[in-house]
Amino acid sequence: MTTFATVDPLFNHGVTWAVLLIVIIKAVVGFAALMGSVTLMIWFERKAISDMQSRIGPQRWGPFGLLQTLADGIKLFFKEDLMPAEADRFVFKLAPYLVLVPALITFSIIPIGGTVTVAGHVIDLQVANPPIGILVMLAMSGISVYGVILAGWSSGSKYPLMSSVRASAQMISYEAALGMTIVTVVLATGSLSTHDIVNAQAHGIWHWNVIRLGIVPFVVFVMAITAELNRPPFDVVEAESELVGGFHTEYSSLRFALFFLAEFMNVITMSAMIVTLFLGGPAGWVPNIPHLRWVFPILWFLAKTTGFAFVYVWFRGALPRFRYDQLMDLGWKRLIPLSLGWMLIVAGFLVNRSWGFLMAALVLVAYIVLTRAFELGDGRRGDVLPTVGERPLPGAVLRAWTDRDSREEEE
Amino acid sequence: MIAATVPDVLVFVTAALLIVVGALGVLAVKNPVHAALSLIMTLFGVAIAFVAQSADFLAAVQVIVYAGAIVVLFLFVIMFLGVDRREHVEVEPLVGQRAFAGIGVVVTVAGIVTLMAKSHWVTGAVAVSGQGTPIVPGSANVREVGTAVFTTYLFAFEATAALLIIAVVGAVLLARRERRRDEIDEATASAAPVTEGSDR
Amino acid sequence: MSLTIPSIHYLVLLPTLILFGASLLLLVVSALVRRPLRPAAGTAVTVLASVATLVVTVAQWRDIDRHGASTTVAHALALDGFSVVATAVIAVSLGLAALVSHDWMNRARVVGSEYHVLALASAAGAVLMTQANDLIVIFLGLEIMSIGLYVLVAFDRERTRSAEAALKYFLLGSFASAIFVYGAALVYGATGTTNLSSVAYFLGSNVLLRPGLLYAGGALLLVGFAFKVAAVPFHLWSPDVYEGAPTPVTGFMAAIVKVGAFAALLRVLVSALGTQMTTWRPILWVLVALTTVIGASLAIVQRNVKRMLAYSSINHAGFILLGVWSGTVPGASAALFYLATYAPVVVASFAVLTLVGGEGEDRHDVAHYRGLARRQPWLGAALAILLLSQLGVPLTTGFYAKFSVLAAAVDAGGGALAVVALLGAAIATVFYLRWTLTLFAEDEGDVDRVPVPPATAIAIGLGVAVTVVFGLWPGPIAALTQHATLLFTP
Amino acid sequence: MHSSVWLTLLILVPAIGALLAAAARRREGAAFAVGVTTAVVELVLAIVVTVLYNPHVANAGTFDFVGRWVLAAPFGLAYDVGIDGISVFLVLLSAIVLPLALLGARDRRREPAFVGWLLLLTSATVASFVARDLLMFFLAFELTLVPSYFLVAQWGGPQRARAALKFFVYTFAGSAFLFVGMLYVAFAHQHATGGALSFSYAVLQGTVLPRSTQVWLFLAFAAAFAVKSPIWPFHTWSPVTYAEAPTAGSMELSALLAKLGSYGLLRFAVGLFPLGLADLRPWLATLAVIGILYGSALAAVTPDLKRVVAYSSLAQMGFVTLGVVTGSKIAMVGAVLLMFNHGVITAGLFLVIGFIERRRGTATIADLRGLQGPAPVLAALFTVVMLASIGLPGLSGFVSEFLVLLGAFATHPWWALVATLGVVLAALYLLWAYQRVFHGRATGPNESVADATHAERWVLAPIVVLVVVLGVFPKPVIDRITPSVQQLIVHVAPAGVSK
Amino acid sequence: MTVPAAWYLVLAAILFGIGALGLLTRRSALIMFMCVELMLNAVNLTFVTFSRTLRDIGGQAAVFFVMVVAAAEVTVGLGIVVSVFRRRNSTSVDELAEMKG
Repeated sequence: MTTFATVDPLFNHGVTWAVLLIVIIKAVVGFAALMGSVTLMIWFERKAISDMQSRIGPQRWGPFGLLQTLADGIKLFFKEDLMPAEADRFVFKLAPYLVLVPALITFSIIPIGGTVTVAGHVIDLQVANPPIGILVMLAMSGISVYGVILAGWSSGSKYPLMSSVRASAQMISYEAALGMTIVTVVLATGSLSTHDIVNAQAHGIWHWNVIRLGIVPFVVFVMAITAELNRPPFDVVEAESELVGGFHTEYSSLRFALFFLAEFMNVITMSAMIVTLFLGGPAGWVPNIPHLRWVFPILWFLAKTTGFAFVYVWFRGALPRFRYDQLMDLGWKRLIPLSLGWMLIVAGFLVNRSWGFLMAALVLVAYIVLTRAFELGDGRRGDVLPTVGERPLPGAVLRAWTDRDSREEEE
Repeated sequence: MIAATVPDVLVFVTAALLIVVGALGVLAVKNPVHAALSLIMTLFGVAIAFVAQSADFLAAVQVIVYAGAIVVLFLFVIMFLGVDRREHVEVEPLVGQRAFAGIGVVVTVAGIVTLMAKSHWVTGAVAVSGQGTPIVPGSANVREVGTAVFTTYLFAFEATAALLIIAVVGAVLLARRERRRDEIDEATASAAPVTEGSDR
Repeated sequence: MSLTIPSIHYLVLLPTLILFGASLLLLVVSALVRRPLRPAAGTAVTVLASVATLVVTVAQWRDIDRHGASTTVAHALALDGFSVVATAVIAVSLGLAALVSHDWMNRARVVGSEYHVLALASAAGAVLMTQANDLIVIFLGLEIMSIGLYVLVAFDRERTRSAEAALKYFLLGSFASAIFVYGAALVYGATGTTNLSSVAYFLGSNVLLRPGLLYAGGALLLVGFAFKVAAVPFHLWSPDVYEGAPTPVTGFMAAIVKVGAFAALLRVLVSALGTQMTTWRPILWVLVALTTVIGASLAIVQRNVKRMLAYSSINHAGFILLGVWSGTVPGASAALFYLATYAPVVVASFAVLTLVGGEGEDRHDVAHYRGLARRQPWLGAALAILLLSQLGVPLTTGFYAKFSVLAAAVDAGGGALAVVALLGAAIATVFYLRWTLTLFAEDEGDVDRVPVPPATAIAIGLGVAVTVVFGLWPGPIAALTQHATLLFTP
Repeated sequence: MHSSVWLTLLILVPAIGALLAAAARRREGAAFAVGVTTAVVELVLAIVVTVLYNPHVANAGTFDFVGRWVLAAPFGLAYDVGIDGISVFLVLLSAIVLPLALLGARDRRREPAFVGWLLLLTSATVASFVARDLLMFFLAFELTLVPSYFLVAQWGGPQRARAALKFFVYTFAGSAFLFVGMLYVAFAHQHATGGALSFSYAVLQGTVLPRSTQVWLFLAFAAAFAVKSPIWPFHTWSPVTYAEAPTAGSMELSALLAKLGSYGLLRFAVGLFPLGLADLRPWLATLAVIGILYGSALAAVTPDLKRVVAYSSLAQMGFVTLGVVTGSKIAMVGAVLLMFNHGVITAGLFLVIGFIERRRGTATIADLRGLQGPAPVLAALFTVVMLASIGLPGLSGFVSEFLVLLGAFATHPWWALVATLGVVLAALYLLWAYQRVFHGRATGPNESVADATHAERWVLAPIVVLVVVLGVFPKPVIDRITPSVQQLIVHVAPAGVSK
Repeated sequence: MTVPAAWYLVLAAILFGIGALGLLTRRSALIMFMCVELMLNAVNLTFVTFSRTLRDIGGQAAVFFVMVVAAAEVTVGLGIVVSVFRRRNSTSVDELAEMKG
């Protein structure tokens, strides 16, 4: 197994003022780029959804309505800041930042390109490359729960509270599956650093994790991350029909804008994360153009990320919302066993082939046992609504996995 | 030991402030949610202290496990039970118990610190067992921690499996709605024919 | 970089594997069958597992005979006579308690196998504690055992008190765990390792000029253990928990917690910190004195028999601590002898309490025992013998148990402490005798006979048989425990 | 040398009888029959042993019937029996008191249990008298507590539960010290010789201990024996327990269990720690004398007939203690003789009081009056036993008390002088009590008190015979006691005990 | 090089003390429970500090196990709290009035 340099090459020659400057510039550029893309993302989503629904969407402000988001922001900025009477003032004010900051921090570990050399300094095109890399993302997804849960609680209102409780349960549930798919990636790479992860996928499309690990971790990851973000079709947290506006019902003005901002920032960040973990990050075909070779990885990265951002929008446009119990069911009974089993199989194959098959056999046995147990468990629970047969998810593989038992019973 | 640089001291002070203020918050505030928030503050302080002592991996795990799961679970239960807006308090079960506890704890902590100081803080030989893997300062030590867990602490690691299983079984059992045999007989009698096609 | 996985001696692991495996088996099977499991299934598996464990301990004993004591899995576990005997005691307690629980579950109409799942896992944790040769492993064993017990204490869903007791037990238990592990951290700082053999080696080959850190760590470890075994003044949780827990659980808990915690305590104090004996002895002196005397004194004022037995068990903990105090090989084997003879007795005693307590556990007053021996001579006589054994009357194992710890203490120069402990025992006679006498008193006449289901009867019978047979003929157990010395003794 | 089988039988017969009695719960009177049969067999055995006993066995110290088997080596537990001139009469006493208690103080309430406990108590008592192993002695010594506790607590008077508990806790606490002291000696011996742990009396006698240690150990042993004996000021349990116990219980307690204390003091405390005794002698003698005076004084003023006997026992045991600790051979022989005589006398006294109590339902002196009229034979029997207790020359009490005082005068004249006062006081309080109970004019319920039945007369007859015979002709007894006492004194002689 | 180990050790001791104090004085079961977490964190900090000073990774591995235990304890502990709450609508230890210490 290759040993990766886990330390940022920038710091190879000690920390000087120049290095510090570069770090600051990286942070500022990263922040600015993210904010810029958020405005674009909001516009993009509105436009795309409009197209899917045969509407026109924003068009007044700027070319193709590009400045619509800015206008919305200005409007929100000048709106009255309401504080509910029953609210817990401090927590109420704190919550939006707890959502926003993790989204920003997560973005910092994403490698958006290769390396450039400026004035003798080798610069990774990512804001930071901590040795624990991908764990930062997990940590931040853990933190972002607080924003949601506290926002709902501190509002001092029933529906937001209910939404928070749902959110916390949902996020915890899906974090396990998320974590295990990441472990699969880390197992294959042998490093936690995002930099190393993309480097390991740099040698052609067959090395991309999406293919190398079998498609399963990728699919599970996409589903789990969608649930983490409370994006449709997992947006029971803000289900309008049940919970008014979700956890941020009581928020208004700038604080509301922060939630909004964070949501879209998260979409971008997580798209980028999927690209980094499974689709090779900035990897792609680089034409041999002098002095501009460094641009192409960035372009590849942007292209892939945009593609994924579109997938999210597509989900939103195309899929109906899950019911809460279905959502929990999916998380605990399908995704967690699936990702765990797959992780074991991958680990087995990493040792050698026979271990891999052994693991696969074990997982198969466990699967049969679990199916039986779940079936019985459903039977024992007299008072719970029956699960719905057709699950509105894209991807035949997943449907096959998740629906097998109900289909069997149909026969 | 090389003298600490200004940034190091700053990091320590930040961590210490976060830890102590957070801990005092848990100790003092009434509202359990606020206490949980204070707890998070302490947890972050500890995470910073971990990073400052080249335990990056543990810092990440600290945030993921403690902040990401444990405290969320706390909040979840607080909200689930709706105990957040009140704390039934202020009956002293034993006269002077709190003062007694306070004095006891202060004396104990002072005693421990004094004993540690008297023994110059650490007396163990450096890597005495020879089984542990040394720490490389400045790196994340993920590999080293992993190696230690799967060699020196292999058995402990396996025991954690048992621990977690028993904890999950226990928690499920505790939180489950109670049923007795007569109820279940009833339930299965009515549910048995339904199970066959219950998914519809 | 490649890992060298430490070699594993599976015979050492086997008791844990059997117990925990049985637990998992029950868990999986109960998930796979449509109807909830009858208690009989769980009981059968548990009893079989405990018997299997006993068989394995015989094999372990032979192995030790042949190859001597050893450690395995990177020295995390020790295989020595001590751990083998303690494991056997845990297995016996588990089996007896399972029999008692069986009838209790039938009576309380509890279904499912969770009870046995938890009991088996707890026992596995206790076994781990007896074998653990590393502070971290002790800690994990402690937690496995305790977590199972927390849930078992809350098992009775009919009584609020059961859950409240669990909460109290849990809070103080985790407090104790935290103290324990802080102690482990300080010992780690003082010696550079958490492995007990390494600690012993380090302390044996280096003289600590400034042992403050070690003292602090050792003291905290001791406090953690003192909480677990309910030594005065760390006993406050125990009466409430004993009272609140379902009675069969109380018996089980009283037996296995003591075995596990004392085994680990002995290993830590005698094996690892044996060189520091002059330091920890005075602390233990005070603990022993307080525990024996106060435990017995507070028992006298109780009316509830479960609380009474809780305090009595505190008193017994004091006596076992006396064996630990000796810090010698005879002391360790005396403590082990005490544990081995006390465990079946306490399980059987609580079995009788289970029967008399009745459904809903509202018949735990001493008055409810009035005339029991008249109505039901066998049950009454059994309880009388069990109580007299706990009192330490000659011709019961209780006497030899007290005898051996006292002998060890006197041998180690603790005559005064032995007298204090015996005075504690003298105080304890008050409530044992009062209770025994109540059994034989005239009853009011309109009291129903207590049903005695067969499984519980077997458990009680075995408990009584053990105390009487070995009370008349203590040689075998004594010889066994005497040969069961710790791996590293100073 | 005789076989130890005899002694084993002496221990086993009542134990087996107890089991049979307990098993005979169905049939009315069956248990009693079993009990009486056992008691008779036991008595025959005891007499045979007493007759066979050879006081001049040379090769085993002065012990006869010896035998030793190690039962549990790790504990140093051994079955080790043998008797000498000191214990042989105490064994006999146990065997004598048992049938008297059964026949004279029959209690029909839950008879199987009653008989069973009584037999078990005898077994344990005999076992402790014949034990030559310290641990075995201790075991038997402790085992006597359980049956006597149940006898008192279940068949006693209105305050029985408290009294029994008090008795148990006091004695148990006392034996705590004995136990620790015993362990200490055994370990001291083991460390000195390096052999196996042993509690054998013969072996431990050879242990050389420093003087201060001996003092402490003597104190530890004395604590247990002083409670049991009882010696002032450790006696507080005894009046209430004697008074509350059923007649059979009082008999056993005062006649036998009290002797266990003084026997233990003589055999083990004095025998093992002569240097300790040498240092503590004045103190112990003082306590004994205080006990004599205190017991006598309280016996005079106590309102209850049973308590009168209880306090008189305290005084009598004071004499025994005085005899034991003064160290003179004559006093020691006297003390041993007094143990036997007092056992017989006090059993007789309690029997008579039991008869009265059976008739009148009370033993309070104020309620009794003029019993001599309606019950002359009872009065006569009481008189004989009482006079023996007072120490009237020609009766057994006189011989033993005289020997004690004689010996004590030689070594401790002042103490002996004060103790003599006790003899006078005994005459005073007993005669006064007699006068209040038997003299005067019987009125009310006292008028119709029945005289002693034939059965009661036959039960008391052996006591009267013993009292008279031993008063006139104590020589065979003294002859058997003396060599053993001599042997003991030789052993402890270096400490300057012999005079 | 970072600040002396002593600073962290004292910090950990103080944290441990605050946790213990909270556990002994607070009456709300949930907060008492959080105080246990504080104490465990103090332990972790101590382990890591010693680990650095002793240059032995074992301390960090130990922290890993303490965290696992903390997680397991929380699971069961909160289960117990919920269970108590279901039976009686309170989690305040003082209200466990049926019990007398």
